[in-house]
Amino acid sequence: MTMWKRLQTAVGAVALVGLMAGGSAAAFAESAADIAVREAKQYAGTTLTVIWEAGLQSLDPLNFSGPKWEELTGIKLKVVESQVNEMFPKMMQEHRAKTGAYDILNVVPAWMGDLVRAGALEPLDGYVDKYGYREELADIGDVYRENQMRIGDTIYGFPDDGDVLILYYRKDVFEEMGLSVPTTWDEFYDTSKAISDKHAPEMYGAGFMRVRGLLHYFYQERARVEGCKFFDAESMAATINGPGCVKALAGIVKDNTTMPPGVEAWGAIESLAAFNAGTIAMTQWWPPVGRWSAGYGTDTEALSWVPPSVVGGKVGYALPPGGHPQLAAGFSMSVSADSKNKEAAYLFIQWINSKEISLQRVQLPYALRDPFRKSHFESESYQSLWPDAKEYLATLQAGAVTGLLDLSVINTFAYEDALGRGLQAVMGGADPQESLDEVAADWDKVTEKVGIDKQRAAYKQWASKPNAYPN
Amino acid sequence: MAGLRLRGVHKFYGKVHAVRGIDLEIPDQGFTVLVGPSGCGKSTLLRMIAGLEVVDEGTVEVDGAVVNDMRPKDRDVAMVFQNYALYPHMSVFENIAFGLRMRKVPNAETRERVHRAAEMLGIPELLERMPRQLSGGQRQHVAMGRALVRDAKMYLFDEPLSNLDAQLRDEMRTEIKRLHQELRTTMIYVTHDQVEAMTLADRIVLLRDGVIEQEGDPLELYERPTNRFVAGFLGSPAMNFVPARIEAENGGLGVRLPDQTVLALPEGRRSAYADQVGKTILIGMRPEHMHRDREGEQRDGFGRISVTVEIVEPMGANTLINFHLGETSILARLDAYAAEQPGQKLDLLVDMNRAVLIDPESQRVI
Amino acid sequence: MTATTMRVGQRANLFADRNFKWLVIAPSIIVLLVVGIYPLVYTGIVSFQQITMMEEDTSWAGFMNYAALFSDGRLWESFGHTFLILAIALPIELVLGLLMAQLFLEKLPGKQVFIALLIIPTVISPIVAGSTWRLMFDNQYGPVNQIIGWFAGEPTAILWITRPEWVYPAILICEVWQWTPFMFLILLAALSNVDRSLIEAAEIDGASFWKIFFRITLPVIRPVMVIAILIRALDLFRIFDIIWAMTKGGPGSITETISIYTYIRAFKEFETSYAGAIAFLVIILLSVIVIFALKRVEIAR
Amino acid sequence: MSDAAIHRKPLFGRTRRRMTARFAVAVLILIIFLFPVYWLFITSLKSAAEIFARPPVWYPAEFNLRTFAVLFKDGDVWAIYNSLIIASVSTVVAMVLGTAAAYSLARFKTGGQNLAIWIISQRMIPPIVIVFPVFLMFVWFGWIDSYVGLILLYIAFNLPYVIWMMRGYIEDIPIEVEESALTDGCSRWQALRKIVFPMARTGIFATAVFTFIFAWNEFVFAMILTRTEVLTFPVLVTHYYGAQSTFWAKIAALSVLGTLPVFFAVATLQRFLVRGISMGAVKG
Repeated sequence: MTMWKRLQTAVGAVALVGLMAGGSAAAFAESAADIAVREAKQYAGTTLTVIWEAGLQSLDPLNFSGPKWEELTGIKLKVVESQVNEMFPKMMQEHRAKTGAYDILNVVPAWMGDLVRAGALEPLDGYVDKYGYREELADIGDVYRENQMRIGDTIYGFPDDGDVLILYYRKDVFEEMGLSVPTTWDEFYDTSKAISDKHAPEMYGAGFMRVRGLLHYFYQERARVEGCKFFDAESMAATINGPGCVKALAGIVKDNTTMPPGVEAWGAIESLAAFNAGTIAMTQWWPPVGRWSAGYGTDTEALSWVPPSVVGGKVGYALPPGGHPQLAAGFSMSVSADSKNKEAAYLFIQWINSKEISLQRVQLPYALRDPFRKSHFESESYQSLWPDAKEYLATLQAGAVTGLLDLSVINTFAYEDALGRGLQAVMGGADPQESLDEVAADWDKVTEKVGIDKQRAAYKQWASKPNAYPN
Repeated sequence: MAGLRLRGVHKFYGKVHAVRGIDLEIPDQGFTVLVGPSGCGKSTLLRMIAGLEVVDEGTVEVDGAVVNDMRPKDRDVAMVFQNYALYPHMSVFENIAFGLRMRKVPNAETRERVHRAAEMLGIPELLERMPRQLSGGQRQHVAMGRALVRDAKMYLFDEPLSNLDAQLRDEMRTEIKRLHQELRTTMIYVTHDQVEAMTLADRIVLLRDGVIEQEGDPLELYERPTNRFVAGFLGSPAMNFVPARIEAENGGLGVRLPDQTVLALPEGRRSAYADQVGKTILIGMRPEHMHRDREGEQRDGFGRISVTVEIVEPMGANTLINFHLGETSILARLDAYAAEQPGQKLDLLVDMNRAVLIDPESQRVI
Repeated sequence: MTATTMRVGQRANLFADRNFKWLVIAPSIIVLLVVGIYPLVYTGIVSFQQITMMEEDTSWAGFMNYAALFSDGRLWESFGHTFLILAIALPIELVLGLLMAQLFLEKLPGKQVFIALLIIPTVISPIVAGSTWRLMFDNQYGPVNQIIGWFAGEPTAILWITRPEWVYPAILICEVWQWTPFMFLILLAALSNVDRSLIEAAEIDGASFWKIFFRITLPVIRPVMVIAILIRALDLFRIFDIIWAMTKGGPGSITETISIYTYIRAFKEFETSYAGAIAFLVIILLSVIVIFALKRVEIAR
Repeated sequence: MSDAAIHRKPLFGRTRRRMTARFAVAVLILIIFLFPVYWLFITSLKSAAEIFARPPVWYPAEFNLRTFAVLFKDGDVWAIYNSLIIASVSTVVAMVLGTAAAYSLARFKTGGQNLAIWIISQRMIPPIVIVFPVFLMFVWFGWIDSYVGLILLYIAFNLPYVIWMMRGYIEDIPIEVEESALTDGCSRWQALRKIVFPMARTGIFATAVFTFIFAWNEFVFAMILTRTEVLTFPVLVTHYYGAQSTFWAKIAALSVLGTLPVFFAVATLQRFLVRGISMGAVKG
């Protein structure tokens, strides 16, 4: 309700400013959101279609941003929900058939390169300048802005979700046992082992996601921290089986021994449930755990599925060991190259991504969009949502500087898939070195098929981003 | 009322030429039986008359008009099927009434006519039952009722009695004959059973392999078959065929059998075969045309054969005797009063007036 | 009826009767052609081109994609996985179904109720079936490990979906659970239709129960079993939904079936041409098997 | 299935004690087969705490219908409605077209054996290998995410089954019955309507139920050919598997809602279904 009021005030203020100053002279006083709304009004009566992850994610456009947008501009927003794994195939298949079925796309940064190369995304620089969004873009967290916004030098999407995997730990347990937050993975092992030795089976030192499709994020992070490089930048031979890489994977296997039995099968829900239930002392998760474990919004119907938290107020936030959290997945907002209403589509993503509106969105109790702007991290209203919220935001902000990007080259899926299979084999008991050798062989095959030169260019483009590797 | 006429009718089933140029006139109000061994095309012919089969060549004419492409429903025929084809989801009443309902006969009249038909067939108590609750004979009655209730131009019967046991079959045969005598409408009846054909028909059409072998009234076909097939088909037990040779004998003509016996031809028949002396033929003798020679009498027109009895089958009214003439096994039907024993020698008289002589080449009666 | 009116009617009927059989079957054939032919032609054409996610390169590639099939180990493994599931699930379903049918063959109180309830797994959507078994097999929150724990006397945490040695049992249990009732129902009907006098004759001849079962009953119900096996074999060859809901082909690629692998190549990697070659291979293989099997069934009709 | 046809000396004996033993085994089998269904059902009634309880809870403390209420309130049951429309309409149309075609095959052997085999073999192709070209084709026709598209597809998908089944049923009706109707004064169409269809009623029921179930449960086509308007229930079930969330209660609740219709259809029509399920192999 308060948000709604604030919004009304804002709109009222804009109207007032517009009245007083008149014409374009007022533009400097307008926020990006205001510009978007003003410009979008000429498209009133049209409908924009957006593809969004089904479930919680979609509640934002369905309950909040969609209705607001329509109220402000008269443009309807139609939300096509899709299971997250189906989003990429669906976007690609519609692009292949040139249907223009989706005007606005939610793009996971790792997919962006493939979508751009397939010609599915609209370059946004022209619009950014036309509608005065440069300034507000600068407010987006460095790591997202520098890494997840462009392919080459061209803007293809606005980072819209600060999906950084930070470490959550039980302050009370650490205090009781006199432990300090681990800063290296060796320390992590010792800490986790110490807690497990003392408290298992009631409580284990840690519990991480280990299932296929998720484990590779943790591995990508830790491998690079250990000095692993994905490819040899010149020959494009896969180096995913290098010493650092193997060390990281062996470390993961070793850490598992300090975690609850069966952790190898844990997905997002299992580690969330265990952490909230107080049966693990550490986990590495996306930002929502910070809110949910504190009980923020979990009394709402949308979050009724969240395993109830008994650890509210006892949760500490930190960067994971090594200090370079993975920016795992997350979403950017893009405009489809096949859209028949690109101007309006762009205006919507500018509006939704703007300082003003995004701040409201990341604070929605059911939100799965996590803070990604400097102004979010510094927002007083956000900092006051629960007692430790300030600390939480500070950690996210720190992660938004040092975080590491998901690998993104040509046919990213094939590489992720091969890596995922290899990692899963290791969770099933296979030898890390052998499995990674196989992954490397698979990668080389994919590279060869894509074309070594093409892939080298794509990889260089990715690797030249500041947060591709830790320095 | 010229009745039904078929001209040059052909039917093909793929490569099978089932009906091969039938020319036939069916007399009005008559009882015509199409008879022949299975696969002779008789049912096909009937179905073409009903309009259930397309006529591939030739014409079917009713009252002078070609009806080849007229639908069954417009031909005003009633038909009784071999398996009765009762509608399993309708009561007996509805089964019988169905044809009337399709012709939009008023309800009261329908009811009346159904009851009348049921009375006629002696099944009024079955009207409310469902077909699955009926015995075979009852179903047959219902099937008959379904046809009779109609006031059709023609009644068609497709082997209606073949699924009944012997006794019921005899009863129903009589019943059908009586019905025809009462109704005096055109009936066409298909059967493979020559007894039914003989007893029911005003006129028999004997078919084989899609062509008419012979047509005429029953006794004509029985007494004067035109070929071996007709001779062998009608009559039960079937006619015996024995290879023989025509020879001149004592100034007359005779037929020499394999056992060297010579059977003299009656005077009236001699002239017909005068130029055939020395010719090898088949002689056809019906079992009922052989008699015991009790007194050794010589009757004109009969020839004597001496045989050794092999098997004796007493049937009550008659006794069947089996013996050999040369290589051929022969059956004779004798009066029942004396009991022969196997192995017994016996003299038989053959009625040479009714024996048929057949050219083995052409299979035709000469 | 006069000759002239008859001739008019004649022509109309001639058309209707001579073409009636084609008229009534035409709509179905048209629908099947509309939906069936284009995909076939498209698949055939693209499989000779070089369309990938990046480039819609429609230039002629000859048999390049087909040649690549032979060196695609993952494809042949997926064939292997498919046949592995088929080879294990089908006999189990058949034998279990047969045993259950024997059990329910005789009078049993509430028989119809039993049958009505037993049929539920078969009519459930495979996606739901897979989801249900994911719940059941969850290593922490599922009842399967709990029950095993009771028998084992200690807590069990078998990683059904994650461990290569457990994932097949998990999938097979789900598959067998869903389709054994199907076999059961068919075989029960088949057994019920066996002519009792055959069994009695064999009994009089002094055959034991098992002799009767193997020498008389089985041969008599064989035609039905053949059809049932055929139906299930073809279903299993296409198996997708259950695996999709349970493992998506994991762990590793250890449970990737032909359908799952085709999906990955076609929709995850958008190797349109290559996926076209796989599709064509599958269609040809199936056509040969299906037509061969159907000819036999048709002849037996 | 008639008890009369049952032979006398089955595996499990015939004395009363054996009957009791057989009954016990039957109950055990039933429990094993229905337990997953039970688990699905109670999961739909559990609270989050109970779903994530260790050890697992076998019955919820209270039967809370909140998840069902949420499905109704959020309009997720719309997917059930979609499934209902699509499955019903496609079933009716497939039955009409298929029965007509089956009649032609059964009575006239139209096109010979090869046509019959071609038709049934259309059903055997895995959906996944043809779904992309179907998608492209449907884009041209504007059928993506529309009732028309999915209905047409399911008609095509189910036609071979309907034709195959109905051909068997029609072949079992003696042709003379129909001919009798023709000579009794029916047109061909009247003979179909008054005689053939009523006589094939059992077959029509059984075939229609399975056609309905196939359409109801179908996943691959529905996943790829819909966007949002005509989402069917199996696809919506998969939506509850999120990247950072898994709505087990919703998965279970929607599954229960989506299973109820087919269960009731099958339970009421059970005795007709044996032949349907076996594609005509058993003339039950």
